Formats: sequence, structure tokens, C-alpha cells
Amino acid sequence: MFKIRKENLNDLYAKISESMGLYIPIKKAGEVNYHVWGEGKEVSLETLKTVRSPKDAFFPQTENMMKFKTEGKNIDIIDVRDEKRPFVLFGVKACDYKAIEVLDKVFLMDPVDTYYKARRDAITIVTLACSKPEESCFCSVFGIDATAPCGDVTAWLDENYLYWQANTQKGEELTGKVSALFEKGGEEEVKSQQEQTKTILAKLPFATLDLSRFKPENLNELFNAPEWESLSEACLGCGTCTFVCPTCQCFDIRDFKTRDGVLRYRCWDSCMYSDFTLMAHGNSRTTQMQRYRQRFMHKLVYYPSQNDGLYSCVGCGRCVNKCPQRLNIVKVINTLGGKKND
Amino acid sequence: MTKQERIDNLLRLSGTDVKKCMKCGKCSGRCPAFNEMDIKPHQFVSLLAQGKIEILLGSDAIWNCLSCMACVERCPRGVAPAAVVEAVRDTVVRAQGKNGLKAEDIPQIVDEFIPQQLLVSAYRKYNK
Amino acid sequence: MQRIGVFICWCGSNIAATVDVKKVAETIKAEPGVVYSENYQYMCSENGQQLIKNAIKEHNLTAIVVGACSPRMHEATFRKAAEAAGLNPYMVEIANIREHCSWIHKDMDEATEKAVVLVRTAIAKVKLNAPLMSGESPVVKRALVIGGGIAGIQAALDIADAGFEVDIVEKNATIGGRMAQLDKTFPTLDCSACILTPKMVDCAQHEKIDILSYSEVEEVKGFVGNFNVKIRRKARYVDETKCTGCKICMEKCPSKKGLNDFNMGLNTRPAIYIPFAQAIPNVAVIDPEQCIKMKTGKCGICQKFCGVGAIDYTQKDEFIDRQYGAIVVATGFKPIALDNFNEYGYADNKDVITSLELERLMNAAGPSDGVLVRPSDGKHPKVITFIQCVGSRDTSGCGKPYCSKICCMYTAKHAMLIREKYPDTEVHVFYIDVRTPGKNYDEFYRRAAEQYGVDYIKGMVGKVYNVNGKLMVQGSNLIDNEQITIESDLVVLATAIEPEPSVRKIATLLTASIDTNNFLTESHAKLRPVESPTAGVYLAGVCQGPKDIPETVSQASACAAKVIGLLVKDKLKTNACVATPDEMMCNGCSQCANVCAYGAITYVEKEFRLGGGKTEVRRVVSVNPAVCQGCGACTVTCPSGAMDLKGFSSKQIMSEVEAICKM
Amino acid sequence: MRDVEQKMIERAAALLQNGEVARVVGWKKGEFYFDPAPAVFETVDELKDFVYNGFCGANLSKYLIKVSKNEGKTAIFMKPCDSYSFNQLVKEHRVDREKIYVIAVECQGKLDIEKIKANGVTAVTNVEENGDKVTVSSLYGETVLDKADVMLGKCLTCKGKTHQAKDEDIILHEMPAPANNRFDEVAKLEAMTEDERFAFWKEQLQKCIRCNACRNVCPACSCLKCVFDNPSSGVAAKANDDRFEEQLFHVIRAFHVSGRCTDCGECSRVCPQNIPLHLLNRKFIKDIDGFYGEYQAGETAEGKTPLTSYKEEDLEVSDVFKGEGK
Amino acid sequence: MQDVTTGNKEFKPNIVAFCCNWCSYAGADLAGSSRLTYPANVKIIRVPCSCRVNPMFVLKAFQQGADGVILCGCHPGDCHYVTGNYYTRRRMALLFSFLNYMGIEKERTRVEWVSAAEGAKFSAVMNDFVKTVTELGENKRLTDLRVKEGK
Repeated sequence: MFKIRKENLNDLYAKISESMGLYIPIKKAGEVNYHVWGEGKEVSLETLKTVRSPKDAFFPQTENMMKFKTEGKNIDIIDVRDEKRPFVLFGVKACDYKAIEVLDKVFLMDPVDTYYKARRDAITIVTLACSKPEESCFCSVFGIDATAPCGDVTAWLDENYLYWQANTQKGEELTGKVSALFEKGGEEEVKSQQEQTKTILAKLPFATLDLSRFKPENLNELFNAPEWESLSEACLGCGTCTFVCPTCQCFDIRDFKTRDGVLRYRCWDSCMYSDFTLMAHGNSRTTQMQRYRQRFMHKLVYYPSQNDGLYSCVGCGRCVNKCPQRLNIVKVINTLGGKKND
Repeated sequence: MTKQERIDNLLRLSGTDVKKCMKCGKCSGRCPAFNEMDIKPHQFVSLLAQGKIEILLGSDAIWNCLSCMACVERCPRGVAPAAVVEAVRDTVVRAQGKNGLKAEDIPQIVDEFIPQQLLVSAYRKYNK
Repeated sequence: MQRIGVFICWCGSNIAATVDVKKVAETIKAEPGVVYSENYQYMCSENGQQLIKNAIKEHNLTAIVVGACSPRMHEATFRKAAEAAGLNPYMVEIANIREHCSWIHKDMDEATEKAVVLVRTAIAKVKLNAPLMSGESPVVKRALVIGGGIAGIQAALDIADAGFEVDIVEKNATIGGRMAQLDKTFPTLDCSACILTPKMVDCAQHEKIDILSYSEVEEVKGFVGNFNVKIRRKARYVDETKCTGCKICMEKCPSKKGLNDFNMGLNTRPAIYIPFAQAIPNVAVIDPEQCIKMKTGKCGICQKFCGVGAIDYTQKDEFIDRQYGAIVVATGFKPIALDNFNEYGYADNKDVITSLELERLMNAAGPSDGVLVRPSDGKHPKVITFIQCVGSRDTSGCGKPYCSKICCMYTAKHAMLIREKYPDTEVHVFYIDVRTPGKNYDEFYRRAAEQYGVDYIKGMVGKVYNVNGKLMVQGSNLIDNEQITIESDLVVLATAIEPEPSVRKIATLLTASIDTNNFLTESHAKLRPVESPTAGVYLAGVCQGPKDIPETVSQASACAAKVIGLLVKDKLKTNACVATPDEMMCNGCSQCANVCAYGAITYVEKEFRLGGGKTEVRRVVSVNPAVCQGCGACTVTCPSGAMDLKGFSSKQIMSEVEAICKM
Repeated sequence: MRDVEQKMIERAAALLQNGEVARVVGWKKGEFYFDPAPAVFETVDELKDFVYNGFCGANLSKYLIKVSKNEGKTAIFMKPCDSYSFNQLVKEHRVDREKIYVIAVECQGKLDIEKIKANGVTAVTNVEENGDKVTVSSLYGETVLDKADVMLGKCLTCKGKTHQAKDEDIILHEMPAPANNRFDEVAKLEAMTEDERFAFWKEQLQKCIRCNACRNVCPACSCLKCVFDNPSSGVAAKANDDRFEEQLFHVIRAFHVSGRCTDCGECSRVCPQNIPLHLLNRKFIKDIDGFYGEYQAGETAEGKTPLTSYKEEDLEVSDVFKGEGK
Repeated sequence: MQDVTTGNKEFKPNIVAFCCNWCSYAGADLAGSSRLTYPANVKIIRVPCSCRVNPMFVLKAFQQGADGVILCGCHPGDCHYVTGNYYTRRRMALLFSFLNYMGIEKERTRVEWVSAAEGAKFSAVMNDFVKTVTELGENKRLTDLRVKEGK
């Protein structure tokens, strides 16, 4: 294990940036999101939850796919993909790291999404353990250890140091590039931080959420539960929950008319939108209740039933914090799953 | 101050739009002090509009206007001839370096035939 | 996909000298959708049009673009040509490569390049064109004239003479209007009654004219060609069909103290009355406020004396519904109230009168039988002073900002008549300007001053005050730069005129717009001066703006011509480029109706299927294509984009924008 | 506030019980004190979850579009600011006034949990309101904050404590005076140079994730189908693919609600990226006031909006930038 | 994305002009028949009335790379459709003020009233507008970079 003083982190970022891109939580206009690092940027590793999850590092909100160039009556199809430069995704929390596993299952299974894969392969992930979880966190419910995330490198942060441990070949390579900045040690500090954090994690209000009913065999019963009506009645049908969610993976493919043709791109879509999966005959889900149900059934029942029980919620709590009308997956779990203490 | 600035100053002081005058003469038709004024109310508006301010600044009418505002009240175009008279008077008073008028100076400026109303209004208007 | 043909015109050398027309036609061939491209010396010529027609047929063109002069020149020509070849005329777009290109640019390359862009832009638009059809709506062959003054009478006569039914709705008991109150008319000084009453009689006798006197318009629905109007026939308590106009009731009526409106309140009339001798219809009316029988239940004298049993104290207001193809508004004017002009002492002095009152005083049928006397003491006035512009040209808020237009002339008339009839009378006129444009008008005014010795004083009156029964008129004489006071016996105020106040209600009923002075707005100040912006509604007389009798009559006849032009049609072709709403997107917010100047937008409750067997009733917009003029104001007001404009759709304009920016 | 809440529950229960209304729109308690959600109550029994506290900032009026389509009358609790939106919805025929029973409730200013957390308080488990103080309990300890520091942005520029529509009211305590400072922030931006303003909005709008929360919460955005969702509108767009998309979306949205926006502040409240969206709408309001005379949308349920009316002597477009301080 | 240096002498702005059919389009026709020149980079789109111009069209033009947008209509009070341009005036006053508030150069947008008789005014307005926008340089703030990719 290595460590580096907090005040020297800028050197670390600079060193990484010499040979790779660095994607890291940066505060801009008051909000912390992942951005490409540059000198003078305000890095905020302390921020527990970036507004957007790091998923856009390999699944950006919009991504150009191809271009149709027209000249007179000719049309040429142009591949607009460029060589992906290797880069480091720095500061990924345990929940968000787990979310990448969820996304991988979608995009990397056959047929492989080559756009996603190109970015995924180019990334080295440096995770960061949580030390100050908050009330909306419930990753432990999904078996995630917030104090020991995986990734190519795992990092811990306390008042004085950032601790660094490589886990994979990629991680070792990255470590090699920056090791000159490191000193050895930190095992003790990390251990004590982990223990301290675990006591908090156990006390979190959502630590006791009960997922036991969310099983494929209960699909029909859950689908037809009358509670969906009241759960969803305040839903605005905005896409906030889906766009801040680290595991939401739906996208739409659209064309944009440029000066000399058409640019085809894909962009995030939200199952909360009324035009989501709109087909020629109309929409398969006509009410907001149906759309609302779809989102949570997908997270808690459909996805796990196809992926060996892996939920596609990781308990990051972003939707809990960000839903404009304070609806969220926790209310769904509590209403349909039944509280443990009840 | 250039002449134009002085004209502008008078226009600003009067706060009235002399271009609105349609030259009907109703102000002068109503003026109770008409015969005491060497320059008539409608001429105040007209001369200022033409920029002939020397005539106005040299007129005696500014001391004889009763400030009764009948001309203002009656003007069909919303022009205020009395405000022009007042603006000219203020300009003259200021140019003389006076910031007001003492009661004892009044007899030298106004003649004995002036109506009582004018004397009262004189205190009002000279007491800047 | 459209099959587009492009036709580039040389316009002789007008275009070809600066734009390489062959190159344009050649370049455009490569545009997607273009299957045919041609250039020709004069596209608008017979041969040029034939070329287009042939190409449409040979190449199965679905749309064409003509690169030529302004569409304001020949769009109609090319549309007709296209139609002749079996193409919908709205599948034609014009690229203006003459006025907007060849004529303003000198450099050939530059102009050619621009021409290509303009043609491409037209192609971009025409690709989204859809065949448009003008709608048709039937025309009810009957006209309504609101107001029975000289304007209404003239319009009604002209329309009726052309063979169409006309109803005149007049709110008073008789037609005739203001003109009936006048003594003589300028500039010829013929007697007003002598020229008006024959026309009134013509109206009454015309088989195509129905006079609905003592009636008011209550409700107007529908649109051009098809108005549904509800008319209130006010109870006159006299059976119109029975009354012979013998006037015995007037004689016998014991309640004689009612103010005579017709004589401007200068004398009185009985509770049952016929407004004046030549009234049409010559039928009595009872003033229920004044009638003793109606107030107390006792009396009934008129009923007793009426030989034909026409009196009916129980009569009620009736409502009738009629259909009209066109409506003429001719509601006329009234003199303004003089409450804001205390300086002239109108309220305090009987001998300060308005010009209209003077008309009655000088009229042989008036309260003084045509002898000019002072209302106060019945003596003949020796000094008469006229004051002009009382309440006109007043922006102070007391009066009206506009010139009432008729006062200069009628004052000259009055002055002249008085001097002629009573040469011993001194006549003064205080004026600001004397305005006499018009045939023989200035000559008329000069005659008053030169031949009749009327004293015109340039200046305005400051105040009128009474000293021992003499009216002291104090004003300025600007020419002599003096203030003068004229001791007068009679003061006549040339009072400003304003539209008859009931016009407000009528404007609302007709959705006709009205200006800040309550004058009805014409469709175009210069080019459509008698049409209201509401299709099928026409304006005659002072309701549209101050005017004298000749002008009023001309405007009334112009209205009639327009109405006749409308009524001769069996069906109206409606504008094809009208607003078109998408009901599925309309949320019924009413924003669009708020900006429609024509009242073409209404709302309906409509049932929509939601799927799953469910339905929903929603309030949605409905555009009447017969009324919509196609300005597009509503389209921008609609946030959801539910409203679009045929022929200028949002998509079309946006693709034009894209095409222009593509260069 | 407990007494107000109690009174509200009593009234709601009475109205439901005697059949005067078929449902009541209010707020329902969440997992914590600070996350109540809008809800519709149809039975007295459901009212056990009814809550009204400092975190009931949501403007409920827009829900009426949907809810009032159902059979029977709907009662709704409204804060003063919500009542403007309600009037505007009535004016635009989106809600049938006859079918609504408005209960005006007092508002002492609402709280923003994000602002509380921004004070370094995390893992919040409870919040208590004590007058102008707020006591926050968390797993890491207890903190006392000034209420003024943690109020919702929209409450800091409160435009009035008068309900513009009501059938009855539940006002038990005096409400604070309006702030009268609505346009300060706009004026500050106006005072900047073009470049500074551009930089400001560029940075702010780059955060936008096009979640549409601002649009979907907005009571003025009540179109059946938004132009941005309608492929045939020519401006349909789904994502923040380019800086222009954000500008287009926000400019058009602000324009579409101009003259109709009541400045309820919901857009900024719900923005997950905390973009000060209200400053866009408020610029239109300020300009309308300045150019055409003061106008407050939603003050009445009748009349034309400034963009659907005109005066002949209106300001010329060329004079827009000539005035001082514009 | 290509960066075109502003102030480049070769820079020719692309100007979209919306003209109402009854006054300004006719005014432009008159400018043409009077041979009053103005630069070729002004392209006119005919609309029935200036009130047909949706702010979305203006933004669309900028998105697609226009450097300036000008609306021309009948003089207030002369609108063929009676009141159309009064609405235009309010809409555009608010829109342009708003765009400037967002940092868009105010010189890029303009509304002018040009009657059918004012061919000379049309030409003068266009010359002046082109000059102003040329001095301002390329529209970068309100353009969609994707559009220009192919340039």
C-alpha cells in the first residue's frame, strides 16, 4: 500500500494527466460532477455523491455514432469514432463501481456494444472508499462494502493522506507511472477508518431495507400491486432519477441535421418519459404509473431475474436526494417489500 | 454655457414640451395679467420653441406673471406656459446670483398697480 | 418524395445579365428531389408557361419552383399555369432572383451563388408544401345596416337597388339621424331636409328595405356571408302596423313636459310623440318614463282618442333573429359633453349653445320656427361669437385629440346664414386654424369672411363670463398680439364630435376593432378604408372617423359596392393559407384567441379517445377558415405548437432557414 | 406549525366525511421529516400520513390538471405562492375552478434539505423547526442552523403572503412580510458585461442534464405535448448534445412561459444541478414590468397576458437597449 | 470544429431576414427595382406577417450558423393584419433583451419597420446590419457546433 499527502494530490493528477486523461469529481458552478482534470480545476474528492454518476465516462449522455454526408444526390456513411485515449476514472465510490458491473452486463454481453467497449477498455478505474456515508445511502443492502471498493486501484482518503492500493494489472501499470510521488504505508490508518465507517453504515436508516420479496417468482404479484398508483401519483415524469442513476442504461438513437448531412447520435433516454419506446402504434406504457412501475420493476425484478439475482440498484441514494417530489426507490421497497421491523 | 445649452436648460427647467403648442392662443386669451405682460404667455412658448431666449430673459413679464396657472389649466395641448415663465424667471434669478428675494426688494421690481394676488404669488415664486 | 421541377427565368437580361441562369439551372439539377431543371428567357410568357405545363405532365412533377421575379408579380401567373397542368396551385414556390438578387448585385459570381441559395431555399420549402384547397362558404343574400342616418340610408338604398334585401336597424324611433336635425348644408346651402327626406321615403317604400326602427342589435354570431344576428325590437307601446301618424295622441296627451331630444332639448314634447314631422316610420312612440298611464296606471287618454286602436301599454321588447351575408356599421356620432369646459360657461348660460343647438334654432321646423332668438329671453341676438375647436385637438385629456373636421365649414355656414338673414348682426369667429380642404370649401369660407363680413379672429377664447346678461368673451387676438373681450348676445361652441357611444357594444359584438377614440378601425387606412378587419363588416360615416355629408355618402356607397360585391357571390372562396390547429396537441389555453384580430378562433368541447376504451372531453381550439386571414399571430402564441399556418408552416419556414444557412 | 397541520387534517377529514369533496390534495409523510411528497387523499383513514411542515415546498397546483378531471370536487391546500399558479391554470382553462375547493394555508417559508447538508451536516436523521432556528440531528451529531440560511431559494424572494384564490383559509399565525427583492439577482446579471453574462450562463447551463424536471414541474408548462418532445416541431431534442441545445431549450421554455410564469420558483427548486433557472423567467418578468407596466401573472384568473396584448405606444424593439439599467 | 478568427477581412456574415409579405417584402422588391444594392449575404424569407416569426425560427437560424437575424414588418399601425406587428414588437423586444441577458451580442438581432414604399430604407437597413454584424464577427455563442462540423 502507498500513500500520498493530500497537499500533493495535485502533483498526482498532473502526473497522471501527462500520459492519460483524468476524469475526476470537479466542482463547477457550485455542483460536483466528473470532468476532465486540468490545472486550476477544483477537485472535490470529499464529495460523497457527484450529481451525475461516473457512468458517462464510458456511456456518455450523448455519443456520435456515424454521419451521413450528402452531396447532391450522393450519401456517404462516415464512421465518426476516433481512437479512445486511455484515461483514469478517479474517485469512484463502491456503489458506482458496482454500477459499472451492472452496465457491463448490458453492454458487453453478446452482441457487444463496441462504442461502450472501446471506452471501457481504455479506462483505468481508481475507486475511493467512503468514510462519511449519509442517510440516503443503502449500498450495504445490496451487499456492497463501501469501505473496500474494488477497481483497478482502491484509494482511501483521510484528513492527511490518500492511500493507494493497486488491484489489477492495469492498476499496477498506473501505479508504476506515479509511484515516484508515493511513500509506502497506510495499512493501519485504512483499517481504522474502515472500522469507524462500518459502525456508521450499520446505523444508517436504510441499512435494514428488506428486499426479500423482490424475486422473479413474485413478479406478477408485484406488478399488479395496487400500491403503484399511490406511489407514483406525485411523479412528474421527469428524468432526474434516471439521469443521476449510475445503472440506468437506456438510450435513444437520433439524427441531427448538419450543414452537409445528418449526424446520428445516441443519447440517454428515460423510461419516465412519455415518448420512451414510442412506436408507430403509440406507446406501450400510456400512464405515468406504468412508466414509474417499469423503472422499479426493472431495477428490482426484471434485471435480477436475467442476471443471476443481481439487482440493478446499487443503493447510491442519488434518486433519494434528487427526486423533485421526493419519490424514490426506498419508498417503493418499503411499501412493496415490507419493513423488516413491521 | 453655449446658447443651445441654455435653451436646453430652459426646456429642462420648464419640464414642458413646447413643440406640442398648436398656437391657438388660449393661454393668452385666458391670462388675467395679459396687459401687464410685455411678452405674452403664448409668446413664451413660441419664443422658447424658436430658441429666441434673449427676448424672454430680458422680459419684464416674468415679474408680472401671477403664476395663477390659468394658462396651464386651459391649454388644450397640455403645454404649460407658466412653467416656461417660471423657468425663465429662475434662470434670471440664478444668473443674478440671488438665491431668493427679500421682501424689501419687491417694491423696486413690481409697480404699485400690481394686484394683491401677485404680491402673494411673488413671495411664493421668488422664495427659492 | 416530391418530384420537383425547377424553372429559371432570364427575364430577358434583367436576371440573366447578372445571374448565370444556365449555371443555376445546372447546379440545381443535383439537388435531391429535383427531377427536372430548365431555364428560359421569359417564363411568364405564354411559351414559358407552356414549357412549365409540359414539364409538369411529361415528368410527373409534384411540385415546381420558379426562379424569377418577385412572387408579388407572378406567383398568381405560375400558380394558374400549374393548375392548368393538373397540379395543385399551392405546389408552386417562387425564388425571387430578380428583385432580391440580380437587380441588387453587380458581381456575377456572387449573384449566381446567391441565386442558387434562393432556389435551394424555395426547394426546401416546396418539399414540405401540401396541396391546399380553398374552402367554400355559402352567402346569405341579405345585408344588415346598423344605423339609419344618412350613411345607413345611402348604403341601404344602394344595396337594395342592386336587388338585395337590406334591413336597417335604427335605435331611435325614426331614421334620419343627425342630418335630419340640420338646417342647411355646406357648401351649397341647400336645405338638409329637402335632400334627406326623399331618401328616407325611398327607404320606406323600397320593397327590398326593411326598416327596424326603435331596435338594437343584441347578439352577432357567425362570420362573413353567414352572420346570425339577434335584434331587439324595443317596445314603443304603439302598434306600428296600425298607427297612421295622425298625431291626435300628441295633441291630447296631458304630459307635455318631456325634453325634445330632436330639438336638442331646447323645447318640450308630449309623452307620446313622433320625433319630427317627416319621421320614417311616421309612427308614434311612448316614453314610458314620462307617460302618466305607464307610471300611475291612470290616464289612457291617447288610447281613448286613437282612432285605429294602435296604443298598447302592455307591449314588451321583442327579439327577432335574422341571417345576413354582410353588415354595414353606420352608427354615427354625437357632440361631446362639455363638462370639462367650464371656461365657456355652457352649463351656466342659456345663451351659450352648441352648433347643433344653433342648427335647431335656425331650422324652420325648430323650436323657434326658424327665427334666430336667444334661448334666455327670446330676443334677437345682435352680437354672436363663435368659438372653434371646443374639445377638438385637445391632448390635455379634457377633450379629443383629433380634429372634428366639420366645424370650420359649418361655422362658416352659420356665420354666413346669420349675416344674410340678419345683416344687422355682428358675427365673430375665434379660430385656431381654418381648415377647408374640399371642393368649393375654401371659396365658401372666404365668402363668409369677404362677402358677408364675418370677423375671423385668430386666437382662442380663454373664458366666457356673464355681466348683467351680456356674455363677455375674452380671448386672444394673436395677429395683433392683444387680448380682447367681445360683449356678445349669443355664444356658439363648435363642439367636438365623438362616435355614438353604443358603437362600443357593437364593436364587441362584431369583434371589430376600435381605436382609443372609439372610432372603428378600418382594415387598411389607405387601401381598405371601408372594410373593417372583420371580414364581411363594413364601415360608413363618422363611426369610422370624423367626416362631412359628402364624404359620408361616398363612404356609404363604397360600402354598398363592397357589400354588393360580396352578396352577388353564391359562395365565398376562403383563404387557403389559414391557421390549422392540431386538436391532439391543443390544451385549450385560449392564448391564440386573445391575439386573433378577426375573431376566427373559438373553442369547443370535444371528446377524444384515450385508448383502452376510455374517452376524455377536452376544450380544444377551432379555427373558422372563412374568417381567418392567415397572419399567423396565433401560431407563435401557441406554446405547444398546436397551431400552424397552411402555406407557411413552421416546418416550411424552418427548412427555409436551414437552406439559407447551409451555404 | 403542528397546530396548522392539525387543523388541516381536521378540515380535510371533515370535507371528505361530509362528501363535499371527493379528494384532498396535500402532502404525505416520507421516510424522514424532511421528505414529504405531494399526495392525493381519498379517505379519512389515509389522512394519518398527512403532513404539513417546513419541507412542504412543492407547488401542488399543477396536479389539479390531472386530478380535477376525476368525478367530484377536489380540495387542495395552497400556500400563497401556489395560488398564483392556480389562478393562471384557471385562466388558461386547464383547471375548472368550480370543481376545486381551495384551502389557503399559512406559510412561514419553506426549507431546503440540500442547503442544510451544504452546511456540512450529513447523514441527517431528523430536523426540528423552532422559530427562526432549525435543529438538525444526524448520525454524526446535532447542529443548530439559522432558518434564513437554509430556506428554499424561492422563499428568500417571496413575493407576498396573500393568497390570490381561496375558498377558506387556515392561517393561525402571522406570516412574514414579502421580501421585495425579487429582481436583485437579475439586476446584478444585467449589470455585467455581455461576456460575463455569457460565461455565467454557459457554466450554469453546461450542468444541465436535460432531465426536464424544470419543465415537468412548471405549472405554466401544461402543454399536452411539449415542442421538445414532438418530432414534428423542428426543435425536438432529447439530450444535451451541444451547448446550443441547452440554450435553445431554456430560451424557448422561458419564452413560452413568459407572461404566464408566476415566478413560483419550482424550476430552481427541482433542478438536480441547482441551475438558477428562475433567473431566466424572472428576466422576462422584469422586462415586462419595465417595458409594459407591472404585471403579475396569476394575480387574477382573467384577462390577457402581456404577450397577448399590446399598446400602440409600446416600446420599440430598437429602444430596448437604449433605456438605462435595462 | 473550426475556429474562424473574428475580424477576419474575408468574413462574410450570413444574414437571415424575415420580411412580411405586405410591407417589407414589397419594400425589398422596391429596393430591387430601384437598383439599391445591399450585400448578397442577406437572404430573405417571406412570411405573411412579422407576427408569424416564431422565436424558434430565430434560434433555428442562429443554430444553423446565421450570424445575424433581422425581422422586418409594416410600421406599427400599418399592419395588413391590423395588430400583428404589435405582437411582434412585444415578442421580439422581450426575446432580444433576453438573448442579450444570456450574453448574446445584442447587435446580432434587429427589428425594423419597412413599408412597401421604403426601398431606400430597406437597402440602408441591410447595409447597416451587414456592416454591424461583420464588425462583430462570426456568431459563436448561439451556434450549434455540430452544424458547422462539415464546413
